[in-house]
Amino acid sequence: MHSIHLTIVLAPLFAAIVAGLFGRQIGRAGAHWLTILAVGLSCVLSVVVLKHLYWDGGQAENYNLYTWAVSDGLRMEVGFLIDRLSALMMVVVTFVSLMVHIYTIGYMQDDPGYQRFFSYISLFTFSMLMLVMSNNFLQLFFGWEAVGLMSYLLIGFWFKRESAIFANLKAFLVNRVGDFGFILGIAGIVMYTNSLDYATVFAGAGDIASQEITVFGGTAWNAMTLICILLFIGAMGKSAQAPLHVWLPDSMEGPTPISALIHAATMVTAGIFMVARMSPLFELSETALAVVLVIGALTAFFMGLLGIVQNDIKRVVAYSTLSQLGYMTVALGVSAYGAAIFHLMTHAFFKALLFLAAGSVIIAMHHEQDIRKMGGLRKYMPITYWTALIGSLALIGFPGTSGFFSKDALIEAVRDSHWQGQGAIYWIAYLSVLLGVFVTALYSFRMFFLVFHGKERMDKETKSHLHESPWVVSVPLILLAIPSAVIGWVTMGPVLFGGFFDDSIVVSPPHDVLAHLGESFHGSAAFILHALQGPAVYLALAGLGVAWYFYLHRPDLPDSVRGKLSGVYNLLDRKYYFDDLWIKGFAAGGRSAGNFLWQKGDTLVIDGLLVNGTANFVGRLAGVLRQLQSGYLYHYAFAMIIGLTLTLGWLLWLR
Amino acid sequence: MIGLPHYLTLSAILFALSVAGIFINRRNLILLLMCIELMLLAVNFNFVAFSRHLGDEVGQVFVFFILTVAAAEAAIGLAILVVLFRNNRSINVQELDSMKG
Amino acid sequence: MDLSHNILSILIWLPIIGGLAVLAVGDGGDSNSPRAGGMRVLTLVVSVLTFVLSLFLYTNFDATTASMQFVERVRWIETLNVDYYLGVDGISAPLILLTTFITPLVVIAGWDTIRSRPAQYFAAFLILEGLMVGVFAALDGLLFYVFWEAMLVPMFLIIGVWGGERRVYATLKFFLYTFLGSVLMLVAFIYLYGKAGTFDFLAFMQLPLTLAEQQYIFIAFLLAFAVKVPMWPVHTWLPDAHVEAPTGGSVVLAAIMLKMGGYGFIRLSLPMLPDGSAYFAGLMIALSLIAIVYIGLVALMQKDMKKLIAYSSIAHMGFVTLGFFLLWSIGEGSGAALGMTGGMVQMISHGLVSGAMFLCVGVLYDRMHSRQIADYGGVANTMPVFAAFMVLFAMANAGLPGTSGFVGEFMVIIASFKANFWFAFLAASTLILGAAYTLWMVKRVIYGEVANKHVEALQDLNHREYLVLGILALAVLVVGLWPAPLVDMMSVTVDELIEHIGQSKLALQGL
Amino acid sequence: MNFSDLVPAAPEIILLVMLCVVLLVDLFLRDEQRMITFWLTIGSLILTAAAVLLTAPDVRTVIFSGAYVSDDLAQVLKLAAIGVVAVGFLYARDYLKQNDMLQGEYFLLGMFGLLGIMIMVSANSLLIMYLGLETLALSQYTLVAYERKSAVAAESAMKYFVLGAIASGALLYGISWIYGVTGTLQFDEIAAAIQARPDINDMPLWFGIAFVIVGIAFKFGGVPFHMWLPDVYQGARSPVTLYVATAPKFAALALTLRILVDGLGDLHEVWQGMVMVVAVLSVLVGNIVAIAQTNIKRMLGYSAIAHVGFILLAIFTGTAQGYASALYYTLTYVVMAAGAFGVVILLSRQGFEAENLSDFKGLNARSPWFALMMLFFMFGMAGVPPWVGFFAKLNVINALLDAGYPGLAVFLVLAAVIGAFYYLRVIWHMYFDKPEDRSVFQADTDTRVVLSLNGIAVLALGLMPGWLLKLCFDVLG
Amino acid sequence: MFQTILFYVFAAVLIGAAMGVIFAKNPVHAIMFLVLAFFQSAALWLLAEAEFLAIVLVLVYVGAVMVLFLFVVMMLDIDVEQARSGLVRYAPLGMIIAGLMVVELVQLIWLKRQPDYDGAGFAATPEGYSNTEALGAVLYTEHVYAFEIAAVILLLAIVAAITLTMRERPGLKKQNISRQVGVDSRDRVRIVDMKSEKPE
Repeated sequence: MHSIHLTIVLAPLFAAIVAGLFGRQIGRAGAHWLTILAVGLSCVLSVVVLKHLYWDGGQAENYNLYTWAVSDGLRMEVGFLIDRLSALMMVVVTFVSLMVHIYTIGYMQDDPGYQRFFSYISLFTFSMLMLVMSNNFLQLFFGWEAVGLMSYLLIGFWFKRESAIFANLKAFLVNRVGDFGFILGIAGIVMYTNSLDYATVFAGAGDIASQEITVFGGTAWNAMTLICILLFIGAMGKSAQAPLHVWLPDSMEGPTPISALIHAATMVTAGIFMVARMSPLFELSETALAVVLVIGALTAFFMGLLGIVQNDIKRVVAYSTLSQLGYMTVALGVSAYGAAIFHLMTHAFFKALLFLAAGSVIIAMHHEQDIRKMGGLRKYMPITYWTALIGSLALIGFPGTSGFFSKDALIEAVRDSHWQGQGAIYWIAYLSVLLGVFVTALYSFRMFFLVFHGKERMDKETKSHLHESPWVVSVPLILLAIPSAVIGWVTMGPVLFGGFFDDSIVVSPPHDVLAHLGESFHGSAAFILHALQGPAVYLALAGLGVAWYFYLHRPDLPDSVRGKLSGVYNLLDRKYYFDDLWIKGFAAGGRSAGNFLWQKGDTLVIDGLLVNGTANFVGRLAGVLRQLQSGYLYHYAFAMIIGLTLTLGWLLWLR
Repeated sequence: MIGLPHYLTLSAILFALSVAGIFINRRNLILLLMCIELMLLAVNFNFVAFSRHLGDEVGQVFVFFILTVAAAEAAIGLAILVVLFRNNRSINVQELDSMKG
Repeated sequence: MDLSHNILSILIWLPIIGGLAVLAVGDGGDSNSPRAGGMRVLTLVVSVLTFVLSLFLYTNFDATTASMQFVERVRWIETLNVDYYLGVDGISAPLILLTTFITPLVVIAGWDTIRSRPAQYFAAFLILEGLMVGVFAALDGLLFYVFWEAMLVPMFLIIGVWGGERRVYATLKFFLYTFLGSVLMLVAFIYLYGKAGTFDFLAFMQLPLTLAEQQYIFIAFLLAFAVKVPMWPVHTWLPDAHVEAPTGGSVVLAAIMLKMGGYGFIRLSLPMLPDGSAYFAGLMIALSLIAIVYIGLVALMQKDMKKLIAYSSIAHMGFVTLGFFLLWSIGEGSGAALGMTGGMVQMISHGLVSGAMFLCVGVLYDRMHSRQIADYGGVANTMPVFAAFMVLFAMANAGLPGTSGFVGEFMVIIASFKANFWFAFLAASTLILGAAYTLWMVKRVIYGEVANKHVEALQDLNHREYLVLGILALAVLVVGLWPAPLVDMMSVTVDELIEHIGQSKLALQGL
Repeated sequence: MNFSDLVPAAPEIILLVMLCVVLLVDLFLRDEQRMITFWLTIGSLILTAAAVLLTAPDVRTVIFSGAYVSDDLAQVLKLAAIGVVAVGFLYARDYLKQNDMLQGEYFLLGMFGLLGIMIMVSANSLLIMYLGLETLALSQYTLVAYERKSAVAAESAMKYFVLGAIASGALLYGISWIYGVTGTLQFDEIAAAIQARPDINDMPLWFGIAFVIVGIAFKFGGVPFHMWLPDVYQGARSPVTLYVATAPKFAALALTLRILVDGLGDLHEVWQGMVMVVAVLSVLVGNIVAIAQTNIKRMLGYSAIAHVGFILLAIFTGTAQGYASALYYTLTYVVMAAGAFGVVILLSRQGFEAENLSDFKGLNARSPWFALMMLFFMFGMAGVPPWVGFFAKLNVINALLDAGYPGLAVFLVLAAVIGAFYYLRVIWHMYFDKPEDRSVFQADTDTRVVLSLNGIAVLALGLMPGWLLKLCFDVLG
Repeated sequence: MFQTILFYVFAAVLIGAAMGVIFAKNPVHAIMFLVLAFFQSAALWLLAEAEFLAIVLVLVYVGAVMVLFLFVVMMLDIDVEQARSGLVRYAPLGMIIAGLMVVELVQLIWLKRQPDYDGAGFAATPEGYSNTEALGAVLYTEHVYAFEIAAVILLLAIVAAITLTMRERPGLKKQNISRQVGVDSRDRVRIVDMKSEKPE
């Protein structure tokens, strides 16, 4: 089994290195074949692993590959922890990655950086696998940063574009803010358990929770709370939770396959995965969970709102991603880790699908991304149309689609999370997720209608070239559409309530909403009927209806509404001024601070006053002293005599 | 009774005068040379006085050598003076400032 | 053959004699003459040979003992009871290896870019190498000091002769700054000598001293080492020196010379003055953190690439001193060794990374004769391979896991959290600042549209540059992915050292 | 007394005889034959050195009824003086030839000076010390004024003469007091008298000491009695400067050690204070004012003042270690100074005095080897290891710390840092600047060889400082 | 008693003469004052029974050195007119310093006098004591070394004075002894043999 794990990880790495270093030699075809084969291999093997763990009832495996370093009794290892959670993640990652690889052949076909691109995405796959398969914090952090690096490189893939290289720098730095918290969290864990190994740490979780640490002045914190919040800051960075979300929309500057792979399906969900993985820790700090819950809820609702006013097709999807990540976080907040991972999985499929569909549209539109310049594409690109429809339905949680199961289960979980009490936090969370459903439906279908229905707003020249995308593009769409449609129905039972995560996720009984839901779960069909009694479905349909009314039936309305609600519109259009906060606030602040310290601190005070000041002083002193050497004999004599006389006087009177 | 202190005092005064003379005088180098002779005279007074006071001749021998050396010194000093005068037709002390700083 | 009783002398004197030989061969006043060519080859041979021999240190190194190895001891000055006393332990051996590793690269890097008096240039570097090895190998205070000061001379000339426009100012500043620092160390040495009757470091370590004595001596040492490291606020010589120095000079300066400050702290201050160090530990930590944050911010605003890297060096060296002086804040329990090891690893890693960064800037400078960030832009379009290296080293500089830059910072941050949450908080800010200034520079230099026709005309790396950067990249990745061999080399010594520091000297004499 | 008593004085006697020989021979030589004079001089110096080595008694011997002492210190200083004078003559030769100043008088006066030095070095009574001092001083006055056609030379000679006369006047006045109080002129007897009658350790004696110290400080060139020094260094022709700057330092050291240590050693805490003031002032003024100089001879003059400060501080400690350090410092300093001025001389040409710092620009491009030598001398004087100057400073600091003056030690090293600046400036002119002309050394092989040896010695003594240190400690330890 | 009076008289004149040396307008006058000072000193030394030195002082100094001074003054015809104006300006300062020094020394001499000094003047010399004889006795025995050195110094003075002041004028006809001595007869006499011619 170990060799299989190793192969899963190393195949993409090998492919990436070859494609990267010898791209010129192996050529374009060589590059994509090599990488696709490698990723395909790891995909297949991942499925094998999952099968082994789930159907064959294999045991979870936890072992070290090699010792990275040992210092002061702290063993820093590199190793794998393969349980169902990581296995599931591996499958998702490798599958989506494989789809994206194939899709890329078509999407990037005439790009000069073809080989480089394939090398990057395989390398990303490797990093992501390292992240999910890790059995210790060091390796986790390695993968964590490595995927960040790849996202940096891929967002800036078209490094000629000013906007792209701005976006990738922004993405990396904002992620670094998250990692800043993350590494502190790790340090905290080491402080209390003196270990980086998951197993050891989880075993010692109890005594961490019993410790207290004073941070801000006198107030003592529960060590676990502090650590969990620090770790969650890391998750916020990766999974783009407010207020660290600002990088994700800009990251759309990257090629669309990347948006699908990294910024929808896999990397951004690393935070969710991490928290789920750390469930044994988070379970011990309700404060931390509350924080998680609130952050997630806010992200889910408010980021969704932003989707309504976006006109860039990819940005709309990006904001929907933010909002969906918010949903997952909410699930984590109520200890419904299973639901979160479940939604993560379904979301991976349908969001990747949506992105790739959008990409296909963009190809057809010759890289025109403004949905106001589209419309009526249905008849030109049927495959894209139908797949996009499936994706959108799944996104809004239309009964029966994969999204429906995951999201409704999630909402149920929130509603039932009694332990969070009936207090403010509870209601904030619950209302946000409910209203979020309406908003999601609204912006999704706004986009859908504007793109595929209505009158064709693109110019003649473009229209003349409109046609369906090549098979390398459409095949992945279809392959992703299938799971988007059905996987929820198939897997909900086993994954959520079948004790799928027993060996990998710990939930303290009082928190265990899923168990509570499980009692009233009688198969997917029953779940649909049950859901029809809840508000969520109707909210979704309402959103759909409004979208239809505004953007197909009365296309003139939106402008007038915008005119009326200009205040709100501006707020949304400026994304709640978060970008300004980061760029004008922190970035500019840091720069001016740096400038001040440099000009005033270094140049003026230290160098000017102290260093050169001293030198100049000595120089001037020399200039003065040399005046004493007047050149006049009698002055010389005078100096001697005075010296003598003073000495005598000193001897005589002062000694 | 005239004794050691009187002679010492006398020489002290001479010494001080000669010293003063050296930097009072800002015109004529020759006078500097004379002041030096005067200073040596003061020293000689001391030696004579002490020699007599202690009642041994070494002091006076010393004076004898001082006189000899002083003569040689005067010769050389005057020679330098002559060279100086030849070079810049003057022995004005205030003009000897081509090197300073 | 068994070198273990003269290997250190060989490592010191082979380059020096080689340097003299190079000087003797000369370049015939024409850097293209066959004579100059032979001279270059000779230089390369000597430096590579030195490196190969130094590997003997690694292969025969006994990592299980903290005592000195490869010891050589010969009477040097009878009247002062001074010995020619060499030896290495887990602290100095890696640094010697670093020295012998970097020098050949510098030689190759300067191969045909140095046009005026190449012979003197290469000779200076070889002699410098020997002296630097001497600093790390010396176990006798006076010998140490001789190497320590003599080292300044070649560097003074290197910056002054082959440097940029303001080279004279820079090199004088460099020399006087460091000279001022070290003379007080000399006084301290002589004071200790007065007490111990010998300059033997190991004797100094056992020497009982009152707290007051330790404090004064610590301050004297502090000046010497803080200037070398350099620590805020005595760092301002570094940016100037780096900016004006030729590429090779910058590399050696950043990669090795700065390490001597850290080495001094860990070899002298800590073991000889445990109580003094304890007394000043707070100050040291404060200065280190200031260096990390303050300098990080300053680096953000630099318009000159070399200056930016110089400032980032200061910030990174902040981790070294931080790691060394965490000991007392951590107190009981493990973590101290982690910090100290982290500091050591950080020194090695910084040696590789900053050296590589300066070489990268050198590559650009050789082509465009400008260090100004503003003069570049879109280099990746014309120099893809170079861009790849640059980004890699930039990431290492930003402390990305998997590169050497991460190892030390990680250890130190973890250790500092044990000391105090806020230490860790400020230290970890380097994740953001380091990434900010490094990647912002990369963005402005490497990425974007081709800025101007000079960039348009750039040629990508030639084989020589490719070789140098490739070797460094390999080293950076190896240390980053598998630091164990390096760490194991140090661990025993570090533990022993902490053991030694643990027991106060005041107890020795009931003071 | 029979002639065997005179054997210890053989060096002086032989030198005097040879001096007369040279004097006579030179009369009958035509100008183009002056080389004979030169080699004859060198020969007589070698002869004298041999005499020193051969006649050196193994124990301290006093002859001429207590006027003349011959001990290790005397031998060492004599040999050093003879050597450096010989080297100086060699450096001077080509220069004199180029400026057609090559006459016997230069060498004669040089030998007179050397004789004076040797007399002082082995003087055992204040009288002899004074006479030796005058012999040296008079020959130096003459040497400085040696070039008759130069106004500056005459001016500096005049200054030197007048101030020197004042100084020796003060010295004599002091001597007279010491004589008056102790009743003797011989150092050992003075010491004995002080031992015997503690009551005389009182103001009159102290006054005597004060006056004597003025004389000593003047001879050394210590502040505030240093004023003559820069002008003389600058005004005299380079070979003369070389002479004035080197050998007489030994005489000054002997003067100090014989009077203050042999004679008044027990009154150490009396003269300590005065010596310290002079020393500290010298270090400060010398180092700082040197920075402002543009004329290298003048700059080296100020640097000499600073070095004198170091020597005096070593003596100030009043410990055997301190005296040994002073001896070591003086020896090494003189070697370096000789080399430095040697370079200045060789760089000068027909009718051109290479005395401005700017004349050194780009020397490395013109004659790299001698640029390297100059670098050795400069770093040596700056006290940078591994050159010998460092060990000289090291010993002084060591002595100060052992005597319990850490403050002074710190002051000393800080001053050394300031001092480093102007030495570095010479190097920067030689190495960092573009040459202004292409002129190179014009010197015969032997001169080049000796200069190279001189430079290498500065380095070698630094790498192997052991034996010389041992020697100094044996002599005075 | 009488001696005391003499002492004070001579001393007064001596100091006056010294003042004269310092303040005299004309260098020649200054020299004369100096000569006077020397005579006074000689007299005072006689009072102190140092006859030999008194004589030597007169002979050597007045007889030789002072004459030398006069020579030089005359030789370098210095215009007396430009004699020291501005001297007065510095006189006070000089006097202050001199006064200070005198005060110091006098305080030393009178207040810190050695205990062994009793108010009585110099000890009387033994019967038949000759100052000259005594000096002569030691000068060539004890002090022979010093004596030799003095000789050296005089030689040095000669050499120095010549070196500095002797100048060879261009176009001055000198005889070159070494060449004169070194001539060979052959250079002077040329033997020409010419065959005799006989008359036809």
